[in-house]
Amino acid sequence: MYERRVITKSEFHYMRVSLDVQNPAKALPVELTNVYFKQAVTAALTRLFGDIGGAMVAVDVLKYNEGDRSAILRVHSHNLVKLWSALTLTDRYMSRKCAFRVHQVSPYLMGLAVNSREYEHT
Amino acid sequence: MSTPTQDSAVYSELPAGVKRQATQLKLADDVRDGSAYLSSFLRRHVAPRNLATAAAANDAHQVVLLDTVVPKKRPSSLQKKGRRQLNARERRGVDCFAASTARQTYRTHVPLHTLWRGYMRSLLQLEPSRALAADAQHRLLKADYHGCVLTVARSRCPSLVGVAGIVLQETRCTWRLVTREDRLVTVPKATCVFTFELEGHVVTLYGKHFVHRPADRCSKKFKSKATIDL
Amino acid sequence: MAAFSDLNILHMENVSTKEKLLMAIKLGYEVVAINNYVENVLVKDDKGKSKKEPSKVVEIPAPVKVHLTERDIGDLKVKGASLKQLSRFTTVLSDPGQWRRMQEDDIQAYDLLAVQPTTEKLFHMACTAIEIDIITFNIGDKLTYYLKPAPVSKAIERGVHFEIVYSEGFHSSSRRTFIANALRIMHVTHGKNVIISSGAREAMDVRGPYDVANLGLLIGLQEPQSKDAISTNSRACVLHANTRHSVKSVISVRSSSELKAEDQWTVEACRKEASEESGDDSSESAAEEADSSFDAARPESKRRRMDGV
Amino acid sequence: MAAPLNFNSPKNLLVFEQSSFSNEKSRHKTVIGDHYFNCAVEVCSPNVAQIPTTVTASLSPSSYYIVRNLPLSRLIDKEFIEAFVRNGAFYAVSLNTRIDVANSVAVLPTGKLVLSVDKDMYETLGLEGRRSIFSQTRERKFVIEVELTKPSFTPGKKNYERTKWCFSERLNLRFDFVFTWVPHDKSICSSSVGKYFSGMGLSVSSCRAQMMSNTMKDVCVPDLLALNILENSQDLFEWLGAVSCYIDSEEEASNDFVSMYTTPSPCNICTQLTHAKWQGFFTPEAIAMVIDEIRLYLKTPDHPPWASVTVHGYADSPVSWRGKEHGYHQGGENIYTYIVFPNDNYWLYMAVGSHDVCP
Repeated sequence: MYERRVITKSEFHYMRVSLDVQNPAKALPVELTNVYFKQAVTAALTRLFGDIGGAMVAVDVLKYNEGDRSAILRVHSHNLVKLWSALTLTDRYMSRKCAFRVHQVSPYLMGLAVNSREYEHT
Repeated sequence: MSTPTQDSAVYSELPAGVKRQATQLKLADDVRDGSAYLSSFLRRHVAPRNLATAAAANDAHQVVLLDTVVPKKRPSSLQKKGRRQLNARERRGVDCFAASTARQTYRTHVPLHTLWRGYMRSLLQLEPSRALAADAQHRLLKADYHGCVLTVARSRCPSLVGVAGIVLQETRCTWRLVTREDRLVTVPKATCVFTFELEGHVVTLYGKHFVHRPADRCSKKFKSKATIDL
Repeated sequence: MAAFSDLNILHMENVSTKEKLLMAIKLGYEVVAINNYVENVLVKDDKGKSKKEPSKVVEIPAPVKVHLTERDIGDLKVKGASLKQLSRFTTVLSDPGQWRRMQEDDIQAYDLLAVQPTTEKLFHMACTAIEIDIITFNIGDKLTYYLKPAPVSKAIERGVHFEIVYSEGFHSSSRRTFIANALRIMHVTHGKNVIISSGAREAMDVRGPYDVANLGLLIGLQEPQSKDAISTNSRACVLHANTRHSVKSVISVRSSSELKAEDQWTVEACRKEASEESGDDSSESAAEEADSSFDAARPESKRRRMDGV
Repeated sequence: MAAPLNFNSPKNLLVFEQSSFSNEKSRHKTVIGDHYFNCAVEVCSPNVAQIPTTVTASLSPSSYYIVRNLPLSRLIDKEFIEAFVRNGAFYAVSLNTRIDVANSVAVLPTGKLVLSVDKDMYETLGLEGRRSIFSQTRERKFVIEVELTKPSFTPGKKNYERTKWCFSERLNLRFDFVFTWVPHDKSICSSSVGKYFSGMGLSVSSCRAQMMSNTMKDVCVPDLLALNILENSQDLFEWLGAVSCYIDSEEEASNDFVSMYTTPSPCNICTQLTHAKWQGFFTPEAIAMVIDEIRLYLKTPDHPPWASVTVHGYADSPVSWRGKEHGYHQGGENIYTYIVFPNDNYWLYMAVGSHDVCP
């Protein structure tokens, strides 16, 4: 009962991103909940690809942490470039200077569990 | 035709004694008469095709060569003078530039290096404390490097990195260095970057753009290239 | 692959350059060029007709180098990297005479030279003739000329790089032209000799290297090419600048004191010989004498020997 | 000149294997043993309150060391090779270097020193290597391998002297290493390598694996026995990832706008799901021990229906499985996951990113 399958194309890609805001001490006009975060991502897509092009990129916010405004996003593999570049070309959120920082990108959700580059050995 | 052979008997007279006794010896008339003998000789020895053309030519009183004659080479003008240059293949065969690999030692070439340092010093008007003038740097392009201690600082072939020695010979594409281990190494110019030090100046030589015969280098106009990267 | 580099951190009067550098360090860049942008190196008089009249000399700011303390780069040190700062000078090329001005020492003191041609003729000149490292575009505005393949391939051959400044893509007004222009550049260069840089006006404008590499995919680069655009190509660009500073790209001369500790081995063989020589004084002076008589004849005699038998 | 509307993501490989530990041809030993540099281990199991102490015991005491600014020439000292590389399994991988931009070094337990160097370093270092398989078209990275344990690699021999000269003259060849040593002779303390390095005046610090444990109550867990695994293997791996990233699918799924993610069906509610994560530096021996402990644990009465063990490799290690080359493109994943069942069957996932060979 030995079985081996090789899957060469993973269906989704996962990203660990956070939203960096200028002067983080100053509060944003709204509290950035997961709904607002998702909206910010969608807005970034619409701004770059238009209403239709943006809507064709389905993004899931799998996890959101309000404390450091970080999230894990899931996107179809063929839309990864679109989503990523939309996030890169976003510089404003609610008329505040901001930037999406992409910490990790992986074709496996498991890959985001550990980041050996950032782990501090103690 | 000084020595008569069997064939050339055609053209010579029979000895007088023989002629006198011709009737006693029962010699045929045609032997005595050269033309008759000649025609029978030709019939026997020359291909019939050639004979036909010869006959036609004979009628027209033309000269025809019955044999293939290789014209003798005229002596060349150089040989006349008594000296000539070797052609490329001969020159290669002589191999007069090949430094023999066995007998080169580093020690014997140290004086060459000392000489070269002096040459460089006067060529560039070196002063340790001052930066090298721009024209002195340009003179480096045309300088003679025999006797320089070159080190391969980087190379596409990692085994060459670190090879250092006195330049014994420069060819278009290579240096021949004698190392401290008394080894004669041929290092390609094109894939290496070389360094040497001169009185407090470190000179880096990008071999990729130095692929010229040393003799041509003197008169060559160097042009800037895209990159010094290997 | 070479280190991640951002060859366009704009130096501005009122914004701290240091802050931008720290952001670049934080994001993982190891080579950064601080860009001084001077609109015009020649200021013409109002009349500007008589060409013979010497034009007013424009003050060129000295290359900027930001002093970073150990504490500032501590973040980077942890990652085992170091920051290399370069200086870059950018100007708008609107007159062929500007190139003469750019050859003067105060501009040549910069590590990297970049121009932004305004017409097709000047673009042709920048690609084929003048010794610069980077051709940049006002990528947020519509290009007024057509990028011809012939000068572009000549520029690629000469090692001149084309720059795409991604911070122009931030604003919705210029984003459309940014993408259109970037695609035009990609189309004509086939992704060769393209560098992507930030052109950051503020620290928040700098994006991480992997983000920028992905942006390269958006504007039509292949996977390996897009990473090259921020690493290998930038390295080639810096090397091209070094080539410019060498003597005919064959020889470069430095003072021994500038030699880094890790490169000392490259001159060791030479030093050993020199020290042995100076140790033996008598032989040296003898050699000196021999030289003076030998000098003039030497290269000549060599040449004769080389030429033939 | 239109922009391409579809972008291909870089290729990646997920290998799924289904076999049994009792199967003679099962490769589980080599999969674990040939994956040398492991930076994290995760254990996950439903219906248990906590991870069995036997498992914890086999991972926690393993201490490892970090040495700062170690010159590479120290790694080829004859004394060092004789004392440590030959007499045990020495695992070392360079820390704080990004393999895609700079150089990366590792010492494999087989006694091989592997350097993954960039073009600049390769051209000045002076050691023969080969072009990296991930940059065949343009020269970007090169791989150099030095066999430390070869009998001919000894002072006086040409190759040794050359390597020694190359490493000691290049003063910038200093790396931070994370290392550990498993001696063949159990009576020797594994900390002696640390002492050896600190005796040279290098800064060596001893580190311990950090453990994080988390128990989720009343969660939806896929029913693995009812799942058609060959068709849904990706979904299950995604779900395991979600557990590892502490994604609470119930909470996020409450809002369709935010996320469409759901737990693969069929699933049933488990009272608790325990997940533990150790981060640090683990030898394959320790991992093999964990798997053995898990197998034993699953044979005890009131055992859980299954347990999973996930091992993450170092993203910047120059090798992944069997000393095969490894790289980093957008990520440097080299992960494997065992899902172990009480009847000794196992499911194995091996996941690698775009710059890696098929495991």
